[in-house]
Amino acid sequence: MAVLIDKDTRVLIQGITGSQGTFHSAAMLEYGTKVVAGVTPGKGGSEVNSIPVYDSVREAKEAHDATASVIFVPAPFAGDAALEAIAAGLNPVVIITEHVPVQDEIRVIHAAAREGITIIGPNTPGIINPSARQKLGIMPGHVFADGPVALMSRSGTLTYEIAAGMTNAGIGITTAIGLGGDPCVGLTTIEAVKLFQSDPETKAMVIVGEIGGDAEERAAAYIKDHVDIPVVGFIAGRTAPPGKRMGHAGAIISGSTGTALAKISALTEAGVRVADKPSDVARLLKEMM
Amino acid sequence: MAVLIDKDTRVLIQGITGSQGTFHSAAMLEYGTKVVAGVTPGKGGSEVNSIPVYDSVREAKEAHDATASVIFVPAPFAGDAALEAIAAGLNPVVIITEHVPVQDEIRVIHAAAREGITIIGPNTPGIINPSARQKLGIMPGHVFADGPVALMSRSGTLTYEIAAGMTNAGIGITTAIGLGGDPCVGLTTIEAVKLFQSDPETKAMVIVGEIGGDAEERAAAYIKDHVDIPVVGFIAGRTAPPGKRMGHAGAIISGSTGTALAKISALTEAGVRVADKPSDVARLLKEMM
Amino acid sequence: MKLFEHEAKDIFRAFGMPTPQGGVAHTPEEARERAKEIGKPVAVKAQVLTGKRGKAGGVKFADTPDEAERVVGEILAMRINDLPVKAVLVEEKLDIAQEIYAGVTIDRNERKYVVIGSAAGGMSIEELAAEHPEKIVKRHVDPHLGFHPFEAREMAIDMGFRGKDISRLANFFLTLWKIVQTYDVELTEINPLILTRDGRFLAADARLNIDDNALYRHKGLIEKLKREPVEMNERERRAAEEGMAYVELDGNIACICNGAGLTMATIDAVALHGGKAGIFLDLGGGADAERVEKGIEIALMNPSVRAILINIMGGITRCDEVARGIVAAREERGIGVPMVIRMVGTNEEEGQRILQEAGIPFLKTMEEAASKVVELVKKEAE
Amino acid sequence: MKLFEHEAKDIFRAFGMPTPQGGVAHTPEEARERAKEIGKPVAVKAQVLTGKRGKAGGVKFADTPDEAERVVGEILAMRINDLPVKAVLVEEKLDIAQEIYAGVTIDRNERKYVVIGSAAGGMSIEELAAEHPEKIVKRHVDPHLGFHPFEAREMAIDMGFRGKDISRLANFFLTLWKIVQTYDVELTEINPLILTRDGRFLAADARLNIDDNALYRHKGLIEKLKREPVEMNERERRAAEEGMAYVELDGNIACICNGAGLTMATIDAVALHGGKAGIFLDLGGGADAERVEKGIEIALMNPSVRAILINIMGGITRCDEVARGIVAAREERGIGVPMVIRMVGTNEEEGQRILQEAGIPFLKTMEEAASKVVELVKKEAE
Repeated sequence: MAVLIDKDTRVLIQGITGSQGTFHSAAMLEYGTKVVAGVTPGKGGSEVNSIPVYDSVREAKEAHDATASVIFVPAPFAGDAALEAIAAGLNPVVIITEHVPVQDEIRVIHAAAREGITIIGPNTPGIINPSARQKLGIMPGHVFADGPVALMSRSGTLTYEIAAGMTNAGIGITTAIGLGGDPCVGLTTIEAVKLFQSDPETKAMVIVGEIGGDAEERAAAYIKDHVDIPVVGFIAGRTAPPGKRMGHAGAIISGSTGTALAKISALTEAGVRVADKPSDVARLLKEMM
Repeated sequence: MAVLIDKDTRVLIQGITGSQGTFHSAAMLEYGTKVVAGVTPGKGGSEVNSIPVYDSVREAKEAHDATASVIFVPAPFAGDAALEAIAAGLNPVVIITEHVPVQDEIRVIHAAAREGITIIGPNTPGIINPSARQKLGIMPGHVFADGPVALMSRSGTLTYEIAAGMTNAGIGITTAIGLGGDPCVGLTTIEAVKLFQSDPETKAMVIVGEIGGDAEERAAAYIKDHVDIPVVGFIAGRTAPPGKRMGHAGAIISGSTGTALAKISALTEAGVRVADKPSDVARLLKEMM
Repeated sequence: MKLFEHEAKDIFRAFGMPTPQGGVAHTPEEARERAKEIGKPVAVKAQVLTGKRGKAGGVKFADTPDEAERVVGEILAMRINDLPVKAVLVEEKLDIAQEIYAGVTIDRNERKYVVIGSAAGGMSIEELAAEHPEKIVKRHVDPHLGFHPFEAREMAIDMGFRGKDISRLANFFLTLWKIVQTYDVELTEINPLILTRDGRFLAADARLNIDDNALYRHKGLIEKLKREPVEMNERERRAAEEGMAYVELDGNIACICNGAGLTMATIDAVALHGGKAGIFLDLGGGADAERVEKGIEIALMNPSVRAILINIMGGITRCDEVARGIVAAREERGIGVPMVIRMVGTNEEEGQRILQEAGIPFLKTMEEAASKVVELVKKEAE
Repeated sequence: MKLFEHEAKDIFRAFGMPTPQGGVAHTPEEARERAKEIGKPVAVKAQVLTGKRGKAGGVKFADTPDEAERVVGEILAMRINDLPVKAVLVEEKLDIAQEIYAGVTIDRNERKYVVIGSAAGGMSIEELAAEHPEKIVKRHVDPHLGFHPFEAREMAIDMGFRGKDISRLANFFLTLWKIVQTYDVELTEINPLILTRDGRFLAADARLNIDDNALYRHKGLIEKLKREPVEMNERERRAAEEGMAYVELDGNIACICNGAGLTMATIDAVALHGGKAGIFLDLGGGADAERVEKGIEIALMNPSVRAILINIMGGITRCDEVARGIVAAREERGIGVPMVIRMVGTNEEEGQRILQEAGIPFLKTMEEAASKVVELVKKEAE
């Protein structure tokens, strides 16, 4: 069953008529994702990649019984799109969009929490479940193989790098979740760990973190007391200087908080094996499983 | 036991150092009300009528285990005072203050609803329970006798008029609640009816309504199906012209809604005996009980 | 506080809402200038704070500046619902494809704002609700989450709009909502919101009432409006200054009481006994002698008053203070009409004593008092 | 976007917050005028977007306008943390009774704003948190209910204030919160907020960072500030224009990758092999040949770059496009430093073919590539 999405997930794509939405809806279909409808206000009645487009999430959901949403809407309108998905009860809501204002993110995340809905992102590659052939996002599906390891990450291509390394080593995943590179994201590292801990198919976890915040430290504290399966970690940004945003809005060492060292220490202390380089992840998994 | 307040209610008075707060805290004490503390920010450490004054509701509640609040704070600050009482978990919160902006009222009412707290008012004389000798408000205590009839009203002195008539006729009350004269109030007529319907001590109800809105019509619909004890009504403003606010902000006939006629019809249809004049209320009660 | 159409439209425009080209005029000559600037046929609309302006002849059209000058002359000479017309709004005449309704008001039962739209605008929302409730689209605003663009779009969709019109119309709802929040609005309406034949949406009318209790938060706006509270006559203004609720009715008995509900019940009682109240005057809680005296003074400013009925249920209000006020009013200014007093409650005996000493009779029940005052008025009239 | 102290204080003042009397000066002569206007001893503060300004000598005092002119001359000649000082703020010198901290920032874990106060201001909040966590008062803001006056007062009470000071101090928190909401602020601080010996509270310093992602909502403010994005050098500006994440580091290897996490991992890998990255450059997702070429161009504008490491994990980004960009960069402008390329993923074979035809070698793993580039730099240095 894995987590959050499975073979029965019926996906709606918000902002489907934009260039990103058009490109990735095709890629999702190609991967096998059950994309049932798209939404772009004012474009109702048209089609993108043979997917019917509606003016509102409400209409699309009613017509196609969609259960989850992937949002490609430009940043100024992404918050509203997410609130629309939440109001329609779609779950999870995956916000691919980058550069969403943080006040909008906060509003969306707490509106979702009120309804028990999971927000993935913003600024995420999305979520993928290889066994169900469902990908809600922009990751290259072929680098993720089906298997027993959960993968959660605050980055995109680095995740593909690590997943490819795992695939090459013959290790597949239950579900991979891009948690998003912004300071405030919906599903957090600790929440993802909890989800995977209660997933019977997940036999090990990989946490790909990076500098900024203390999401990894908090997850480590939880892992120490509650997680009984092997966990491997990797933290990017060991050599990043303090006070500079390293690409991701959330990847910044503020004062003395958010350093890679603190995260690595916390994880190690919690029994997580932390890889020195991405290619070590697969090796450590093999050793621990 | 009556409703909302009883002999164990421990009352905190917000805005106690103002002239209204000072005057009415004395009157409440005189009536028998368990006034345990007062709050005026910046006046902490002082006393009013031997009641200790604190800078915040939180401090006052902690020190004296207050359970309910009566607010005399001037209108621009009354909304904040109510939110402070709500945050401290006081229940009910009685807002005596008149002229509270409606946006503040809406905010307060829904913040209270979220916490399961009852707001009485704003613009109310308050609530009184003669058997418990507790009055949280500004009504003259002596006009209310102890007895089996619930009294709920959108007005002040008209309530005293009717209560005095009942008292003269030997009919006392369980609890009298001033619901408040504003368009948006916390406890509504229908909610008050529900409370009294489930109160074993209440053997009959009196609903004093007035023009404006359709609170009485809604209560009537509920009474018709759910209330099995006698109910007597009185509606003020039969001869009021449409489009004019009759003293209370809420007492206005808008278009064709809010007329006394519509309310009287709805109540009568629900089996409520509606008095033509205030002095008839006691007579009708005697006939029905 | 009710805003004039042109004032409301100034606010609408400041929030980016499309309105017809035009401007306000206070004289026929000014109107001519406005029409010239607009350079096409115009609509001329009386600026009065009352509904049904159109039916009363307060809206006219003019093809030329000359004609505009002439019809504005006519309109400025009118009274609409007894209100003088001091200004007109001169606007481009619109080529109407559809009349739409958009508004925001408060739902008293839900204790929430409600955004309302209809593709069948033009008539009043009450009429529409009575005749075509199915054509009304409503959205309650979550007090914690607010009103969002997607909700406004859903309303436009439910009203039957498609394509780019969805967002265009939604923006009107969103702008109204922003204005409601910014200015503590209790009611705002665009009726009609016009869709022109060339596809533009324009707020052709504008209604905007600000919560009087929140005016203290909008001093800047009120200063900018630079206007006297136009709706009041001298008596209403005095009462407002004193913080008394004062309403003029079409009878001749002034009912002076403490408490709005009691005052309403008192005017009803007068009617029940065959009389007609001319004044509703609520002194409020805890009135002292001076306040009572002022209340009587204000009531007597109204020439239609033939008798005074004072009905006091003493709680915070003390009967002795009321009695002193009555005596003072009589002594200092004289009361040229019959007066009936009913007074019970706090310090009743002392009040009674004061009135008796002054030779003023008083009664114990509302009904007696109402009956008595009606009788006196009838006697006077004979 | 970080605002200068004087810009932030202009906003504070516009929201009614008390700040010290004073004004900005760009020359010693202007500073002299400012000091004269103030008419008492002044503090002169370098306007630079960096912390620890005081320790670097960027804050000085002057008893007279002459002295102000002289010290401002000194300050304007300084560089603080490698930033030039282009303006100073000249303000009345305060008679300090207490230094307080007040700020609002975002709690990433709670995904909420948090209002922070301390009666022990002056030092940085990080230092304070480390040394005296018990002296910090925090309040998370409910995303649906907001931050209320009573909460601000509770904070002031918890910070040890009493009497009228409670509301006075609370107003600073409330004003900060209003500013945060109005301008999409991600961090604002008053440190120190000064309580003077004569009982006034004044925002003596001001820090205000606006969410870059929300700047489109605040065009009016940005226009009013009338300033160039001062924090950037030519290379940073170019990268920002192209929408690439570009950070200069203190090494000599330019790491050009796709994706922030991968780029970070790449600079780490360089370090792991004994090298030092000089540039972090994230091309972003789906870079085409032109974009790759531009990325190389920007990297080469930096004179400290001794080698380039291109590390691409092809997903949306196509390796053939990357290869074309590399070839184009080499042909059109020449690349004067060694270059190591690692490329896997989408269209890997085609990319490989293009590079081979151009005679450019490439590697298959990050580690090989990192090791190779470090080796080449070392060889060059010999």
